[in-house]
Amino acid sequence: MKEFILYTGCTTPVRLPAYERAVEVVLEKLGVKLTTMKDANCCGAQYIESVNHVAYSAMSGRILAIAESMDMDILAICGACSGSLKHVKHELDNNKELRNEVNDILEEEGLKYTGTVEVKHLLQIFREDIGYDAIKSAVVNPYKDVRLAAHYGCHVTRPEEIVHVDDAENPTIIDRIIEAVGGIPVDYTGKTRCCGGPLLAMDEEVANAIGRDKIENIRAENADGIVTACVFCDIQLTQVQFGEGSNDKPKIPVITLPQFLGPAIGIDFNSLGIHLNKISPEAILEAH
Amino acid sequence: MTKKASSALVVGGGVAGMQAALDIANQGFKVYLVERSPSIGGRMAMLDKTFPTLDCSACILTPKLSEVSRHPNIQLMTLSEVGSVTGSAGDFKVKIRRKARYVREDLCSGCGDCEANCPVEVANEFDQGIGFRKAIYALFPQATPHIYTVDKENCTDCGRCVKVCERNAIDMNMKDKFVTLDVGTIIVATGFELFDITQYPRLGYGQYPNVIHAMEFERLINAAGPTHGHLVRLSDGKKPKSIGFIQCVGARDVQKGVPYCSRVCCMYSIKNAVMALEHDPQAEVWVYYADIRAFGKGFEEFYEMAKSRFGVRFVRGRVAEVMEGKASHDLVVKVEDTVTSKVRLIEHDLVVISPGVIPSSGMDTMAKKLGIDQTDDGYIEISHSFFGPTVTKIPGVFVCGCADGPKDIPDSVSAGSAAAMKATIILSSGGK
Amino acid sequence: MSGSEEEPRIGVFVCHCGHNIAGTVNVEEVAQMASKLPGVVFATDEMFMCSDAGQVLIKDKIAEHNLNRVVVASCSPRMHEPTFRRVVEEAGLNRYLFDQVNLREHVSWCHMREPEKATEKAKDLVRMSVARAAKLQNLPVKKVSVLPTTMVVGGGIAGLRASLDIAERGFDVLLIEKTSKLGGNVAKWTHLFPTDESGADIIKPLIRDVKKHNRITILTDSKVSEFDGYIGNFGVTVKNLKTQKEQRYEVGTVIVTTGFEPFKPFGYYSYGESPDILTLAELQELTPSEQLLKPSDGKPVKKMVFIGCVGSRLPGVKGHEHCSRHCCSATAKAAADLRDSVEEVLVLYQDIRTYGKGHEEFHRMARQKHVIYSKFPQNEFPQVTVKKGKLTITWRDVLAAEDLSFEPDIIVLATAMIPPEDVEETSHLFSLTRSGDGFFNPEHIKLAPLTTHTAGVMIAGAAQAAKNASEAVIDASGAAAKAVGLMAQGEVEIESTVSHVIPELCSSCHTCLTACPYTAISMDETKDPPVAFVTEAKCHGCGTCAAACPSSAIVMYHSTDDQILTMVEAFLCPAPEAQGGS
Amino acid sequence: MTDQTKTESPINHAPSSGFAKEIEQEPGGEGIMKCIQCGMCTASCMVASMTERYRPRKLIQKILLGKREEVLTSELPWLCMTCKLCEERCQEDVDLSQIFTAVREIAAREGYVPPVFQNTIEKVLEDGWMLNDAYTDFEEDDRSDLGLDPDLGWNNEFTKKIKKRYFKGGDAK
Repeated sequence: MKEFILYTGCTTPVRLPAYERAVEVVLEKLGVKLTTMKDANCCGAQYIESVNHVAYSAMSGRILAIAESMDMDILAICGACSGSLKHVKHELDNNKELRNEVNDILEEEGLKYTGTVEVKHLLQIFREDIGYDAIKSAVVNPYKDVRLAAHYGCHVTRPEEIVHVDDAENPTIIDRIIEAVGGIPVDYTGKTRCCGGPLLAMDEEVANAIGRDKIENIRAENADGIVTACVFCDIQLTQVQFGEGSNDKPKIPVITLPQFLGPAIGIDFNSLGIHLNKISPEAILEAH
Repeated sequence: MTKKASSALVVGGGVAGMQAALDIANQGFKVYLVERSPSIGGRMAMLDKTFPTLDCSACILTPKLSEVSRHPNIQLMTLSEVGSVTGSAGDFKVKIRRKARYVREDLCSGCGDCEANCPVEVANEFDQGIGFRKAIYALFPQATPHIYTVDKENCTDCGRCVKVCERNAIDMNMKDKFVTLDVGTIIVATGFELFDITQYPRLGYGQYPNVIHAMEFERLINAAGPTHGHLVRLSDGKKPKSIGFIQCVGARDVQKGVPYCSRVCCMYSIKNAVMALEHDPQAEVWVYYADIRAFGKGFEEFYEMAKSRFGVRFVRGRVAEVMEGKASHDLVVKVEDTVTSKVRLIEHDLVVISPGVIPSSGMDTMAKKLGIDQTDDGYIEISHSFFGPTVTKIPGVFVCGCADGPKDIPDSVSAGSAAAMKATIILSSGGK
Repeated sequence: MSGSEEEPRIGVFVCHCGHNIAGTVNVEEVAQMASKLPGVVFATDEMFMCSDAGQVLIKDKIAEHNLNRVVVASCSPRMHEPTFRRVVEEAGLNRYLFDQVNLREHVSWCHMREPEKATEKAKDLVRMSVARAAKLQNLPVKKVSVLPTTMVVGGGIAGLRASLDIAERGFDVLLIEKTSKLGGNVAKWTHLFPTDESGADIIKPLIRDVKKHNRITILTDSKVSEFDGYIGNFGVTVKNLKTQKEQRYEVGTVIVTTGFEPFKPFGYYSYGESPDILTLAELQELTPSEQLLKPSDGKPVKKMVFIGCVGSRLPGVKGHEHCSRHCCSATAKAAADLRDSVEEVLVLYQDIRTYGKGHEEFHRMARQKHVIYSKFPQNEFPQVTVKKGKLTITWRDVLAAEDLSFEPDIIVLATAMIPPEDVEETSHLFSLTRSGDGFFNPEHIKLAPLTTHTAGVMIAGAAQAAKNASEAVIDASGAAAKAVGLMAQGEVEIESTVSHVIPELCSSCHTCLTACPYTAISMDETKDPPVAFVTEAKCHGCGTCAAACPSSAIVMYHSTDDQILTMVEAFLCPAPEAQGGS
Repeated sequence: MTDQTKTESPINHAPSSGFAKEIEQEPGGEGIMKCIQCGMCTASCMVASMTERYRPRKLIQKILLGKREEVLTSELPWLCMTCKLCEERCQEDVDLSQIFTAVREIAAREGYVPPVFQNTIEKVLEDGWMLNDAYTDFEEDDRSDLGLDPDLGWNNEFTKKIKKRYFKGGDAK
């Protein structure tokens, strides 16, 4: 049985606990064991990253080092976290100076980065460690006639040569999983574009305009729902459908990948925290 | 010294190879011209018009084709490929595989009765798969030699062509033949291929029916092409009122492994833009570029004319995305006009991508057989840009045309003549 | 004139040219009409007359109906007249018994939108051609021998290369250079951008080999002062510019490699107002040193600016509309190299045309070394001012939308390649035409870039258009191949469609001599009074003389008055259909 | 800038490669010189499609021209979402988001950090993670209902250490 250490990141546990839970139950059902990382810290994405490269490297470095100390590969379910951890791992592996600096700080708590652990994003677990066939065969009640638009998340898939998750210009993992469980994956304009989330701090108006633009592109293909693989994207694509600037058109449910996958492999809504979703996806999840 | 082989081998029957063959033959030496397709003519035969004079490509090429095929000193070997090569300057032994044509070259008169009676229709590679041809076919009307060829993969062996052929030229049991040539010198003129633009999913080629590439456009506007020269959209047969040309795709792209400039895309696109307006003066035609490279004789003047007289609109900016309206199949191009810093969404009925030029397939094996070097880009390495621009590291082996890098037609022709000059020096001195 | 007196049996072949003609002109109808014309025994239409199938058709029909005249109604004779002449010849007819009608350029392409009228015009033209065909006459096919010597005019890199190739191939070369040194522009350049070599490194070995080759005769300080004769047999007078002595030579072929001259941009960017404003060519001529020094005070250059397209790409400015091709790559390499010793290097440009092999790498290297590239607006050129020897340049950077100014130590102007000042002389001497860029026109810009409309005279290198040295070398070898081709064959066919003076009618007025653009006519002094006569190999058959002759003493073979007037007649009064048919 | 200053020389900026060199020395800034200004980035950028004021290509050119003050004191480098769509497409392989990160780092050293960023940075360095004060009983209940551990057990010692070591006195200077 494969085992990973789950790094939840700051946002999922607070803003989207259902996602965290869904990951646990779905992966368990598909034969992947998880241990949640404790005594962790923020990966430093975006904020620390922007102002001090070494500090940023140290923060992500510590997370990598903790995983090493427990001798487990890391599962990241947030785009920003997986992006940071992979990026910093790449740098620590290729920049001796930086690694020494980081290890110098880590030493005080008996931690050390040597580069033995891998960082994987949820999508990789599905493709590499579980596989589409295993998912197919796990399906007990496949979906029928539901059209779903996949949103992958920028930091999940880019830069391709560092994160190694999927084809950055033409990603397919989520779509193939949607297919595997009987849904209809729909293509839409600007599939690989950003949700706007990262700009919320600097310019909420533009950030939301970007998010709404994506929603409208998805609506244009008459999708019933949106499947995500990043907590920030999920929250952003949900919240832009509320409040000012959002039109009165019907809201499109935004569902995290495990929440969508769960019901098809026989997991009940409660264990997936479906009731916590801001735009109810039940109509979709009941379409069998 | 003993006189050695006084004949030459030219590999590749495109415009460069033909020119090289002619210039050697005109000096009285024997030339074997080996071409892997059923006809000589190369890429130029597929083009509609040529820049900067808008000459009809086939029309100016045909005399060369017949000149080559009728030259007493040139022996054409079409549907043929180079095998092993041994020996040295003045005395090479080259094995040639002559693929079975299933039609006797000595008997076929090119009358076309067989084609008329063939029931099998397959996509016509000469028309870039837009039009159809039969399973027994001639590549194009002026195909040289004008001898039919059976496409065994698609032939159903129904036997109709065999029956109707009055000269009994069709022989379905024909086998590949191997011949060994003694030649004093070898000229490589294997030409180029177009970059596979499906590697740019963001531009929609292969997903959107109205995104085509330049060579497809050439066939679409060609009077002898699949649409008889009517420029229409493949999705609905409508005349495009707005056309966008996208430059530097598969060229000047470090990330896609083609860091070099393809040299011809700017001009052939300007030419195609002008032709589009010739077909429909009311149309809107746009060209999206990073630099316009109109560097040859008369090119800049042609570019200027395209702007001022024809009203082709040029936008300095590389296109990031092509989007499609699912129902209408109309297209929208997303680009920054870098001169005004405006992000523009421009609607088109038709988008034509200008693919860059890459070495022809099989270049690697060809280079190995001959023992010559290749550049990082995969083209044939020349010995020195001043002392030997057509010379390879193997004495007696020369290169011309696009085999050593992208070139336009006049540059390929000059290089063909230059390679011929070097080759005949070898021949006249018996390899010294 | 046997073979052409007999009853005309004319075959008419109307070409579809795919849909080029048939898409507009009703070709079946035209062929129909033609079949009823007097003298026509066969008429048909065919998809592509120029294709093998079409050519075979002509031959078959000549045999079948024993035709003695052939009319092909297709495209411009410019391309395919030779093709069809060859075809009828192979079928046993004299090549001059063929006539071609241009239904494509003259009808279908220019009347696309009015098919009916186009078809009528097509019929008129075919009718006229058939009438003319009936009057066509056999003409002899003439050959002249080719002397095994090539004269190469210009001792630059192209001339040297061509000379050496021809000599190594076993033919004699007469190399003419107007200056006292071989090597041309390349030799002057201490740094031959965009390469790493110095001009000398490139040119010295070439000059050495040329000098020691016993088949090459070198005449420096010399110019061609007279040029006559014809393909295979040219007479040349070469004048030594020092001694003023003249000497005659006989050559079979000529290669013109007179090259270019770097434009001196007076009136552009304050050129001439300061020694620190120089052209790229002048920069390349500076004696190389660790540190680039200011021409004015010899102090090291700390800041410099390159400006591109100076005197190039200027719409409406005669002789300066063309792109000079070599400058972008040369500038990129120069900027990159100099950046090592110069603190700040700017390149002000319009487009960056680093098209050649390895040139994009120079461009990248320059940027990598912190050369600053700044694009200026198309119609708003940078302003250069010189105050007390101090240079200031102000311009707008289009891409950052910023107004900028800079105070460089030197400014380098990448100026146009233009023809040498004596180009006009050269073009008259060899009857070469020139294009807008001022350089010589090739015979065909796509497929015959090295030959010219003067048979036996080739062009190579920058004589043909702006080019870099490597491209000039390729041209040179190519042109050499053309010359050798002629000399190896030993003899060459010449046109018989030439003018002929009927001595009895000539009034010795010399009008034709002045009228002839090819100096093909001269006076036969052996006659009394002297009468004009035509050197056929030089005559292009333009007919100017025949038209000019006040005593109608000149006949244009293949375009006789009779042949022309029957066409007019056929147009004005169409023969009644009844008369037609067999 | 007044019109008079736009055209006449003395006030005009004098190009300099200094700023680009400085950025090249920062981690991530190495590729700055590769840009040929083709506009692929701007055309790919969603921020640029939604607001006129941000043009990544133009920002790069300002850097290449050496407009240090203007760039460091402006909000522009902070408008990049680091979505890296442009990097995926750039035909000269320029990593814009990393370049802008390098610019931000220089700006930070000189005290030009947008307040919103500054606040979050302070929080993270204090609490060890981002959402400390957003984590209320509500969320705790949700987690318990889902069978998740309500105690998130974040470590806040390490970031304090980081703050001391890399952020003199705590602000980003």
